[in-house]
Amino acid sequence: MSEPPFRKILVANRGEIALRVVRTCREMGIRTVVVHSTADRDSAAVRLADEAVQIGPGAPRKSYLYPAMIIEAALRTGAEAIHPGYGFLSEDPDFAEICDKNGIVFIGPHPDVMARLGDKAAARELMAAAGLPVVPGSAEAVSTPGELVETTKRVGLPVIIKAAAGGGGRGMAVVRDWDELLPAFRTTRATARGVFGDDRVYLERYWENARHIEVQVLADNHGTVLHLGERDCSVQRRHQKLIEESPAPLLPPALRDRLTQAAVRGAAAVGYTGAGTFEFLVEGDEAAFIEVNCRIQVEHPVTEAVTGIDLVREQIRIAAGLPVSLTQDEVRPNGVAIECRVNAEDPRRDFAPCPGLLTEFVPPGGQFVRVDTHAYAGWQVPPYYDSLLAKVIVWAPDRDQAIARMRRALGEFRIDGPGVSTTSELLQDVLAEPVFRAGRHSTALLRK
Amino acid sequence: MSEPPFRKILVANRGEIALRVVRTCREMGIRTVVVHSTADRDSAAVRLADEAVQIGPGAPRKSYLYPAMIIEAALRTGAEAIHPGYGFLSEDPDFAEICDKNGIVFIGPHPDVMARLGDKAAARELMAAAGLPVVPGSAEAVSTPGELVETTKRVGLPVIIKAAAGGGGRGMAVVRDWDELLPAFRTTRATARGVFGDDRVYLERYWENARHIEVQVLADNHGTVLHLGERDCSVQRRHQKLIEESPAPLLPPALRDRLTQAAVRGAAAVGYTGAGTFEFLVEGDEAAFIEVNCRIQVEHPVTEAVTGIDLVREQIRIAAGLPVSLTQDEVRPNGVAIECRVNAEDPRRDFAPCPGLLTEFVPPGGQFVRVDTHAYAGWQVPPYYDSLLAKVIVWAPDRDQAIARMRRALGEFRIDGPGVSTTSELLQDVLAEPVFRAGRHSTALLRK
Amino acid sequence: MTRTFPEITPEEATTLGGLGAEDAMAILGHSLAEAVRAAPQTPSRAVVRFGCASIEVEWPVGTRVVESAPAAAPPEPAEDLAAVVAPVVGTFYRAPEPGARPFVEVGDEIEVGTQVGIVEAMKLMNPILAEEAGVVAEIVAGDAESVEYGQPLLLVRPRTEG
Amino acid sequence: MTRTFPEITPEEATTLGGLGAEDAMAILGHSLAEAVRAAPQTPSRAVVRFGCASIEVEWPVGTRVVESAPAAAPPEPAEDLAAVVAPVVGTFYRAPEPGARPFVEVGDEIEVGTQVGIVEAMKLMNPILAEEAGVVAEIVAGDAESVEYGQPLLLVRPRTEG
Repeated sequence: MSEPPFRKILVANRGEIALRVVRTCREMGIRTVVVHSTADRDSAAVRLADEAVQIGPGAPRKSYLYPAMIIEAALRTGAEAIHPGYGFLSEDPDFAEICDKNGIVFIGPHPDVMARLGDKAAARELMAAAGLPVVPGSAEAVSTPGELVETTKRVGLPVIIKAAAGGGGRGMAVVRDWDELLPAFRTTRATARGVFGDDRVYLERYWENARHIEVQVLADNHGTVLHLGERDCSVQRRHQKLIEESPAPLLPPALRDRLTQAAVRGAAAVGYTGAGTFEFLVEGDEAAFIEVNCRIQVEHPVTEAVTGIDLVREQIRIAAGLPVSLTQDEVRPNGVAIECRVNAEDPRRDFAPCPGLLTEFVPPGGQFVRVDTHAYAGWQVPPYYDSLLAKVIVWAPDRDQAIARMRRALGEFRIDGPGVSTTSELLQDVLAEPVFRAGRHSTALLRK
Repeated sequence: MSEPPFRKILVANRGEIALRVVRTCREMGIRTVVVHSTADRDSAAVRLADEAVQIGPGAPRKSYLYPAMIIEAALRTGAEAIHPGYGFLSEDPDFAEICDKNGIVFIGPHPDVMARLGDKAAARELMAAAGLPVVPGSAEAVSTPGELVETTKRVGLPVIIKAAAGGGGRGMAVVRDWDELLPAFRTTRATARGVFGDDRVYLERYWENARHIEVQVLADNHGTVLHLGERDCSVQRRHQKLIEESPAPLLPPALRDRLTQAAVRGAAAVGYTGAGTFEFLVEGDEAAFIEVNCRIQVEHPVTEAVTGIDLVREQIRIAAGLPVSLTQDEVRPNGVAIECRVNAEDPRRDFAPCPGLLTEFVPPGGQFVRVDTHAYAGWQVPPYYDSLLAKVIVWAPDRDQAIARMRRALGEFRIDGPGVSTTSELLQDVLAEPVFRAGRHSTALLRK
Repeated sequence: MTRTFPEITPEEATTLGGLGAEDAMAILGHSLAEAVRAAPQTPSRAVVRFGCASIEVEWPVGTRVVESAPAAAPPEPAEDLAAVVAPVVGTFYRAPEPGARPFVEVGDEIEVGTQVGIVEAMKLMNPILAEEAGVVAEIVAGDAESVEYGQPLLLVRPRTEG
Repeated sequence: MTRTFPEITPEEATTLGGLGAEDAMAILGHSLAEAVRAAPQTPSRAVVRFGCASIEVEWPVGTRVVESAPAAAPPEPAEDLAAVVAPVVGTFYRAPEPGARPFVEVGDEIEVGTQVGIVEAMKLMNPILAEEAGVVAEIVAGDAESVEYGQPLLLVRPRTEG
C-alpha cells in the first residue's frame, strides 16, 4: 500500500455524499474530519469519521454554508485538505480562496476557473470561444427589459430564463408566449436575488424535447484531461434529475465523440483541474453546451459503475498534485449503469419534502446493486436539507437487464415511517414507461 | 425484453441464497415460490417472493431436506422448475430424479452426472481418466484397516481421510502420525455414517501448505463448456472457507491456464451441464484435482464481480435448454473481487454459532461493495441452520485497493443483538495479516 | 379525567437538535416505566409523546381495589381452542371420498385418535387424527383446499377436566 | 394536587443541545420518578416536557388516602443549572489575555451581559456573555481548550425570583 496523498481530510458536507467521501478516504488510509450541524449529530458520516466537529445549528447558513467555522475546524484538527462534496460551498470560489489563504487544499478546480465557469453566461461565451456548440441565447447577463426583448426576438420563443449563479433547478422559468416574458424576467431575478444573492439572469433558447447529456471529465495538474464517457440525465421533474444512466441510450457514436471531445477541449481551454461535468442539450443530431459543474455530481456513481474508477479517489489524488491514475485508453466503459434518486417527498402533496422518523429502512442489495445512503432505521430525517434519502445504482451488461435490475432493486427497498413518503413509486412508473424503455425519452417525459 | 425461460420457479432453500435466486428470477420476469420452515416464516426471501409455502418445522430434515414436501409445493403452485441453491438437496441426485419424474426441471446437472461426481473417490478416478492431475490417494473408498495402511504407505504421511459423501468441511481428519491413523479412520467413518448416512471414506495425501483454488465452469446442453476463471479460497478455518477472491493472487499464468483447461476438459468428459466448480490444491507449481461441486457456490459473487455475469441467470437459462449467453472470448475478467463471510459465531467460544435477535443490522454500502444478506434489524437468527449472516463482496482495479475497500466495508458493518457475535473481527485480522496482503498465504494460515 | 394538550408540530419535533428519536423514545419510555413503578398505585392514564409518535396507556379504574370486590362469577376465560393442523403440504379432505359423509361436523364429540380429515400429499392419503378430546368448534379449512404445513384445519374445544 | 415542573421552550431545548439533550431528558425523566416517589401522596397528574417531547401521567383522584404519612420536609429541588455554550468553533479563554485574571470564577455573581470568557475563531475574539443572571456554579471548559459549537463552557445557577 502506498503512502496516502493526504494524512487528514475535512469533509464539508453532509448526507450521503459526506459518507461517500469518508468511505474513499478510509480506503486510501486518510483520516477524516466531518463537520456537522446539530441536526446531523447522529449522521452516518459522523459515525464513520475519525473525528467530528459540530459547527452550528441545523440551518445551513449557520453551519454548512459558514466558511469561517469550516476553516476553523480544519485548522483546529490539522486537516490538510477540504472536500466540499456537492451543493453548499462546493462551487464557491471565495471559499476555495479562503482555503488556499489558510494553507488548506480545496479539493476542486482553481478558484479563478470556478469563478469563470460559475457565471453561466460567461461560461457559455468561454466555451463558444473554445469551439463548443452553445444554445442560442444572450451573450451576457440580461439586465434590462429592452435587452430581454431583443435577445428573445433573436433566439425565438420558447426561451428559458436562468439565474447566472443558479443551480439545482432553482431560479429558472420557461417562457412560451410574449406576454409571459416580462413577468418571468421579474420573478426569476427576484428568486435569483433571494436564493443566490445575485440577480443576474441570462436567457437561452428552450429546447422542448431535448435530452440532457453530460460528459464527465478528469483533469490533473500535469496537463492530462480525460473524459469518462457520458451520462444521460433526461428524466427530470422541474429540472431536478431523477434518473441518470450511462451510456446515453441511442446516442449516435459520432455525436457521442463530438460531445466528449468538446468537453475535453473546453476543460483544457479553461485550465480545469479535478472532476468536472460538461452539460449539453441534445435534440436529434444537434447539441449545445449549457454549463459546467465544477464538483463531483450526485450521479457520479453511474460513471464509476461502467468504468470501475473511483472518482472521489481521483479528485483527492489530483488535489494532492498526483497525476490521474490512468490514461484515456485505459478508460474502457463496460455495460450499462442506471441511478435512481429516492427522495423523501410526498407525490400527493406535489413532491413536498417530508422529513420525519424512519421506522423501517432496508435498502436493496445483491448482484450488481450499489446503494449510497446515509439513512438508517431510527434516523430522523431533518427538515433543513434536501430530500435525498438514497441513491440506488445498478449495473448490467445491457440496458434491458439494467432496467429489470433497477425495478427489482426499487421493489425490494423497504422504507417506512410516520408521514414519510418517497419518490420510489414515481421512479418505478418511469422505468415501466415504454418511451423510457425504448430510450426515446427527453426532458419532456415528466412535464405532462 | 424477451420471454422469460420459465414462468415460475420454486426456490428450495433459505437464507441469503434463496433471496439471491429470487432476485435474479424477478429480474428475469419469472414468478417465484419460496418454500420455508416455520423458523423462516419472516425471512427476507419469503417477503420478496411472489408466493411462499410453509413445508415443515425448523429442523431441516422435516423441511428443506424433505423432498416430498418440496415437490408437493411445486406441483401445487405450478412451478416449472426448482432451484436448489447450495447445501440441503442441491447435490442430491435422488432429489433431481424425483423432480424429473414429476415433470419439474431441476436446475442443476443431470442426476447421473451428480451421482458420479458426488462420490468423491469415484470423481477423482473419473478426472484422472480425463487427464486431470489428482492428489495421490486411494483409488476407491477404503473399507478395511488393511487397505488403509497399504494406501497410507503408498501416498506417504500426512494424509487426510474424507467421507466419500462429505462436504462443507465435515467428516474429515488429518493424520500426521501412524498411531493416529486407525482412530481417525474409525472416527471419520462414524461421522460419515451419522452425518451423511454413508460410511465410505477415502484417503489422500495431505498438502500442508497448499492453496485452495477452484475454477468456475458453465456448460449448456449444446456442447458449450466455458470457464469463468478461478477463485482462491485458501483462507479457511477447519476446512470452512472464510475469504474468497478472484483472480488467485500470484498464480502463475501457465498454471492458471492448466487449471482452467483441466476444468473445462473434466466438465466436457462427464457431460456436465449448468454451473459447477472444479476444486484444486496448488502447492508451488504442482496442482491436483480434489472434487467437483455440482451447484452454485457460496462464493460465486466474486466471479460475478470480475466477469459481470449473473451466474444464477445462466443456470436458469441452461436448465431451460438455452445456450450459455456468451462465448469464452466474451468472458473477460476485470479487476479483483474479494468476498468475506460474516458469520454469527462467537470467537471466544471457539466459533460456536450464536443465534439470537438482531437489534441492529446496518450493512456497508457505497462504491463497489455488494452485500448478500437475508438478515435485517429485528430478525431472530434461528438456531437450526448455518451461521452465515452476510456475504460482503468488494471489487477494485487491483488487490491492494480491494483489500483496503474490504477493510472499509467490514469496518462500517454494524451488527448488534443480545448474545450475537460475528466473525467480522477475525476477518479484519486476516485482511491485515502481512502474509495475506502479500498473497502468499495457504490453507495453513488459520491453522496455528 | 381526560384533558387535551397542545399538539406538537413537526417543526417543534425537530428542535431536539439531532437527538436520535429512538434514543429519545427509549429514554422517555424508561422514565414512564420508572414513574409507574415508583407510584404505590396504578395510574389511570399515561402518555409518552415524541413529535408525532406517542404511547398512551390507560388503566381501568378500580381494578386493584381488593377489599370490596364481590364474589362475582368468574369471568368467562378467553376461549382456548386447540387447532388441528396440517402435518404436511397437501390437499385437505373432509370426507373419505367425494360424496361421502364428512369425518366430523361442528358440534361432534371427538376423542384422541378420532380421524377428522385427510391431507393428500404426493398421492398419499395422510389421515388427520385428533390429538385432544373435545368438541369440534369450527372447521377452518375448506374441503379440497390446498394447505401448508402447520395450517389450522379445524378448531376443537378441549374437554374440561372436571 | 397538581405539581408543575418548569417548562422548557423549544428555543431553550436547542440551546441546551450542547449540554446533551439525551442527558437533559434522562435527568428530567428521573426527576419525575423521583418526585413521584418522594411525594407523600400520589399526584393526580404530572407532566414533563422537553421541546416537543413530553411525559404525562395522571392518577385517579382520591383513591388512596395516606393515613400515617408525617409531614416530611419537602425534598431539596433538583439543581437546575443553565449552561453557557460556545456560539462558534474555536478556542475558549477564561481571561482577556495570558496571565490576566479570569473573567469569572466559581461563586461569582453574574448579570445578563456579564462577559464570562472568549472563544477565539479565525483570529476573531468572540466575547461570551451571560444570558442569565445567577452564580457561576462550575467552569466546565478548560482554558485554551478547543470547543465545538454548542459545547457548554460554564454552568450558572440562575438567580431565584424571590
